[in-house]
Amino acid sequence: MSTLTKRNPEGASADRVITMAEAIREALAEEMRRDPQVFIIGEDVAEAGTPFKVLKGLVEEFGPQRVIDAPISEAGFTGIAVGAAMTGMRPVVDIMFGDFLTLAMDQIVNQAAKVHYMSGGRWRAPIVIRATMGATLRKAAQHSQSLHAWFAHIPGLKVVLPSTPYDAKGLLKTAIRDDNPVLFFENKAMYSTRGYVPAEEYTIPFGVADIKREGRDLTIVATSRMVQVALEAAERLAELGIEAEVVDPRTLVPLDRKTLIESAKKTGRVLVLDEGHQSYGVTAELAAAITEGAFYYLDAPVVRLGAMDVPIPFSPPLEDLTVPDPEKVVAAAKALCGRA
Amino acid sequence: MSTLTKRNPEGASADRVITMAEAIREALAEEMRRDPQVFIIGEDVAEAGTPFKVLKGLVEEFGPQRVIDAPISEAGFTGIAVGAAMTGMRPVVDIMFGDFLTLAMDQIVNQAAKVHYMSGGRWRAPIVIRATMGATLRKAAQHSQSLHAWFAHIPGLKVVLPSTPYDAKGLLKTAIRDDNPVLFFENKAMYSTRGYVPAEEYTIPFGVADIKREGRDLTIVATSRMVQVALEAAERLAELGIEAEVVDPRTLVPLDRKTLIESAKKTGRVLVLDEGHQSYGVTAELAAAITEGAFYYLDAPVVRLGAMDVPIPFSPPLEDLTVPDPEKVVAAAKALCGRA
Amino acid sequence: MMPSPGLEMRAERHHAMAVDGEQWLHMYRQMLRIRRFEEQVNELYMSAKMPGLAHLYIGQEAVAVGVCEALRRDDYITSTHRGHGHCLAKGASMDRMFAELLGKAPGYNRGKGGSMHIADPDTGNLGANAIVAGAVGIATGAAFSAKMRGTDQVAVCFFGEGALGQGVLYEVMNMASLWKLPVIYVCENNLYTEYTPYQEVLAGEILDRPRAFGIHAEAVDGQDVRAVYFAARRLVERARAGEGPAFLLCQTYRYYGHHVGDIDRSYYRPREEEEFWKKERDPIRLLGTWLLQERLADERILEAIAREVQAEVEAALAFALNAPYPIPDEVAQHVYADKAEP
Amino acid sequence: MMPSPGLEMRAERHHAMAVDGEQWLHMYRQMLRIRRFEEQVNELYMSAKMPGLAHLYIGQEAVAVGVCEALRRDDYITSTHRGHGHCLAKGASMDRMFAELLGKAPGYNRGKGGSMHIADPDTGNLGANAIVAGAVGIATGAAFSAKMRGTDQVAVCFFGEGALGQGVLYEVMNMASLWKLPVIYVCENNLYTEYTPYQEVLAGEILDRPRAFGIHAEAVDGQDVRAVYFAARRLVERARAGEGPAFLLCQTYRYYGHHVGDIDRSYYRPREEEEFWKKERDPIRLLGTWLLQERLADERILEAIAREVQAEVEAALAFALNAPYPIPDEVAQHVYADKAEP
Ligand SMILES: Cc1ncc(C[n+]2csc(CCOP(=O)(O)OP(=O)(O)O)c2C)c(N)n1
Ligand SMILES: Cc1ncc(C[n+]2csc(CCOP(=O)(O)OP(=O)(O)O)c2C)c(N)n1
Ligand SMILES: [Mg+2]
Ligand SMILES: [Mg+2]
Repeated sequence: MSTLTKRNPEGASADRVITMAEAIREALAEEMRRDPQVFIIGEDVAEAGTPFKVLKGLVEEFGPQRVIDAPISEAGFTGIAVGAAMTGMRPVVDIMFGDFLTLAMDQIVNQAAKVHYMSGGRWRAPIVIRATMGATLRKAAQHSQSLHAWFAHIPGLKVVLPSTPYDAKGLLKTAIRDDNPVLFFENKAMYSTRGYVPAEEYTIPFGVADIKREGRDLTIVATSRMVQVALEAAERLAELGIEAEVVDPRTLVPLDRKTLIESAKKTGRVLVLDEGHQSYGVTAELAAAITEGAFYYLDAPVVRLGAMDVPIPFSPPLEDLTVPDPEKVVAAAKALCGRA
Repeated sequence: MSTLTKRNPEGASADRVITMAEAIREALAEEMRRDPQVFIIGEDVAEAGTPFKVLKGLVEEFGPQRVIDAPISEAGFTGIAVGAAMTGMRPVVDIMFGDFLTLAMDQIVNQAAKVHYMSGGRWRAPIVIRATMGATLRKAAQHSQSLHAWFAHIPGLKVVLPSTPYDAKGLLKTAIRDDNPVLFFENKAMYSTRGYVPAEEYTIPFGVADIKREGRDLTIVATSRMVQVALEAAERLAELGIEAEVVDPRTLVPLDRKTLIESAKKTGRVLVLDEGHQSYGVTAELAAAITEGAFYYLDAPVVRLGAMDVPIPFSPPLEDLTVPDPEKVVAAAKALCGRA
Repeated sequence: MMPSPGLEMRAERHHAMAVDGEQWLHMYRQMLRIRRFEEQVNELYMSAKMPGLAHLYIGQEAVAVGVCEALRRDDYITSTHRGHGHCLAKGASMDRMFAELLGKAPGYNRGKGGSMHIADPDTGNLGANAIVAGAVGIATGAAFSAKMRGTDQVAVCFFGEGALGQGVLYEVMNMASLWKLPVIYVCENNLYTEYTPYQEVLAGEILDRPRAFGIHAEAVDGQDVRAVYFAARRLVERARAGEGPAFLLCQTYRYYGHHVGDIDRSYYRPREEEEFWKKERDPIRLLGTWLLQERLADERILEAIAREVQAEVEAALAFALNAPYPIPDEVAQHVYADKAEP
Repeated sequence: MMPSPGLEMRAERHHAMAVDGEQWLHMYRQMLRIRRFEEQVNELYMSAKMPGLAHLYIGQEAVAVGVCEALRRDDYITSTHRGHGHCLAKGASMDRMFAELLGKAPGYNRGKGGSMHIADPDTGNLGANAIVAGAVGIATGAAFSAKMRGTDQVAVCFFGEGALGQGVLYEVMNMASLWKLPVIYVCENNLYTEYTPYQEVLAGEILDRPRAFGIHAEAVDGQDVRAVYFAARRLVERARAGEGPAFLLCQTYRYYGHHVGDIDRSYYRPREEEEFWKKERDPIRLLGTWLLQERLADERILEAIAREVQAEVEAALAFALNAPYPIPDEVAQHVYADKAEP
């Protein structure tokens, strides 16, 4: 892992460097070739390849029977995917904007997440729900939310947040092969992010955090695009002589508490970053879990940086205030290290 | 507050003692008499008075125009309530089982919560959504969830969890007069819980935690029915010479961080109880907030006790394992106080 | 439109040929099994031997039996909060049903589901569902999958008329129609959605709704198991032949309360109404009378069936009462499926 | 069913009497204002002067104008992601609209909403909505509230045919019908839901859907502002008189892409189709030609209107470009309403 990680996200020129969108498309294509039960359903997924063009070319290879344009019925086609998953298929549901997950919550939370447990293990729902997340694209309050915390709170669901093309491809392949409902959150501000992705096939196991950068002075735990923000901040902190370790849990459920806690014990100072709203969000669980495991090693309380507790505004100068950026992270890290 | 609190939840016999259901009904009736804009909409709310009989008698006093039986359309009638609220009414929406909130998430989260902000303050949606929560009633996985953490995570919403008839009445009256969308969670296992409620009118402000029991050795922060569990545990701990302070935030949004932190500073040991699933739930935010504010006063990391991270099973012996009870709380408290 | 009774008759006649007396007797037995099973469930509740509540299907037996008799074992069904009848009619056995209702380990779902969540892959039962209309997506998805996998399985989606209030039903009917899925939506109109007469919460004509989505729809007398069976058989054959989805509206009535605890019902429906349906429209008595008239059975045979069913209920109940609860460790099992199990 | 064109004509004739040339000229100006406003929006995007995207309404102007002309200022509307036309037609001014689209402080919503969320209580605009069918509950609720408060206000709910995929629409239509609410559902069928021809995702006939819920429904040529106006006026009068909800299907077409960035459209719709609508079915040219024929205007008058509209656009744009952004503090304002404001 670590070598691959090192070359990540800026792959050595010799390596194969592709975008996040391409990595996701490759994962889908490879799994659809590998398993005829895998199919894609969502809005404008076929010819259009989604508004983000992530699925471009898939309908040409796999046909409209396996890349299915659905009506604007998030609850309906998610429910259909649950039934298909229970009866032998492996649906990959495309939710164009994560904000629309609000329309399919019953299907995801009351049906997919619980059917294995409620049936005493007799039915299972191997379904992957791909949804976008993330702000800063001037899409305003109903197209910019990062709602992954909701799903991490529901037993029966697994939750994945890739931060690099390499992770996105390996984790998506694992998600499609998993026998449980998996929420796979893609940051729409990262689709064109480039990174090293080997030509050879690989998968990445769930529940294994990845140390994106090693450091001794403080630990920055970050998810999705916030990992890139953390890495940028880490470079600037290095110039100030502060060596930050950047840890990416990669999957919120299952969560690799061990790796997070070990890093916290090593550095004694922890900053947690996530693009969801800060209150009652992912940063709270990560901070609590780390504090539980490393309390006696911490020099200071874990510092949390999530999105502001405000709906995402459209106005660019306001929107840019709402999510953590390298400046904010550097400032918080300096304060945490008594260098404010 | 404190005197009333002291007599709470077991009112001195001289006082007026009523059930949680009666307290809620009184709050609704008083506000409907006070403000003709207030109305109730939901399933079987009129003649039936809901399956829990909480609204019994209201249709007789206020008529079917203000106590409205709706079809089984949670998204639809919640959306209608949002539009009515924006145009001069004050709807109180009845969601029979909190599990059905999954069907109205778009209306609550993308519409009601955001309309004031998205419109630059020009529209407002004064709507109260009453929903039940809580397990242990043998209703299985789709009728036993406590999903309040989801709403506390969404800016624009206020979230209320009463733990006594007294609080329920005062907080519900405040909720109905509030100009924002308020989620009001009633624990269905507490409707027949009795407690002191004065005959005189009163309201309880949001964002003011209530110390249900004073103590010096540890702080137990608890919500909804877990407050009763905490008080029971506190009695047993007292017999062991451990004096627990029981603090009830009463509203998760706004949250009275100050009172929680002060109690934590005083006792140095904190246990957090909530009936929602533990991971990525309310206990995480409360633990993180307290740790941020009282880190240097804590003898040990904040201990969290939420519902197990499993769907609620039907089988009684299994269901009883899933939510915190006085035994579990006593054990956790003893361990926290080094008396395990 | 709904065919006139006359037409209905003619349409069915040649079908009738294909049904022998044994099969009618089997349906009689099936309806009686549901009736006796649930009377026992009610007793368990009344004697506080059963945890939680149950929604009794008594009075509606002809719908579950008539429809499921037209299905193969490998066809799918989804059920509702009022699901015991559907589960039994699709082939569930009483002992494991009772065990599930009591939260016992040998229950169909280890006691984890209970009355509202009985599911059984062996009989194609995708599960009862405690969310009104909560299974319409699952049933439509099962039909979608059958078509994709190239099997000729059919999926039946049972729901009460109250489910017509849930938007997701229209979302999936639209897709079932677009993609010609082998799914049959069986709407059991028992006149009440909980404690509210259905007309108070439903506008327009029920059959117009599926038709607006291009779905073939018909109504049938839900107390006449033969009518239900013939209609279901036609629609199932149609779906199996790739001719697409259908909607079957069954007019029926529940004898007991919305759930076992709903004793005083006078404020929402008149006693006389209940009496009328029980006396004049009972599906079991209607079939029994017809069997005697047609000489397909005599009193002796029907009494024998009754005795056998009673014995089955008693044995099944004893099994469940003596069965163990799941061990504590099971609470954390089955949250996630791993490739290993089952 | 939909009345035949002939009937339509006769039905409308006496209405026509009541409309004077001034009003038609006003509608001509309104349509032109929308057209020019949006052409400018497209330019702002092309020249990278506008943050984010916008969904242009050009080609559909007759629907917004024809419907809103039949409304009072205190009547309500809800709009969609393609909402500029509805907002302008209901009375919004261009300067504050441009300012909103640029995220500037004087925008209708302090720049916090942007193109997809323009809302304005002064003109009864409950808000554009970025969730497809996201406002159908709000519009129905506004009608519900009007009825409860005893005003005679009417609410109009605009949406594209893609919204027919959302179940909540059927939930609220059922209640609007049950409770006879003064709401009019205006469905703009522009043949595409994003990049998909609508027939690929819609089963059955659109008008059958509202009718299945007992809602009066008709179709009208959405390029003929006079036809839209007459139909809307009738339905609005009907609703105001307490005769309940209605559904108006408007056949129309969008000239530009799904959004300003959707330039290459050949893979989902033929160039010739676009050309046909622009040449043969343009709502502004259709009305202009009729005005000249009927001698209600001459070239001079129409040119004058064009000049005035152009000047209005330029002044409004200058205002917006020069306007300040909101100050940083505003990011945390308006999350919660307090009794004080506004
Ligand atoms: C989404 C949802 N809303 C409300 C309920 C509560 N509830 C359970 S059964 C029921 C009435 C259902 O009526 P119907 O569909 O006619 O079935 P019946 O009970 O008559 O068999 C209601 C409202 C629920 N289970 N799910
Ligand atoms: C619930 C929801 N799903 C998907 C989208 C993404 N989306 C935005 S516009 C659109 C197509 C809408 O088509 P239609 O209703 O016909 O309106 P038109 O764009 O043609 O005006 C889609 C799918 C959305 N905004 N909301
Ligand atoms: Mg019913
Ligand atoms: Mg369209």
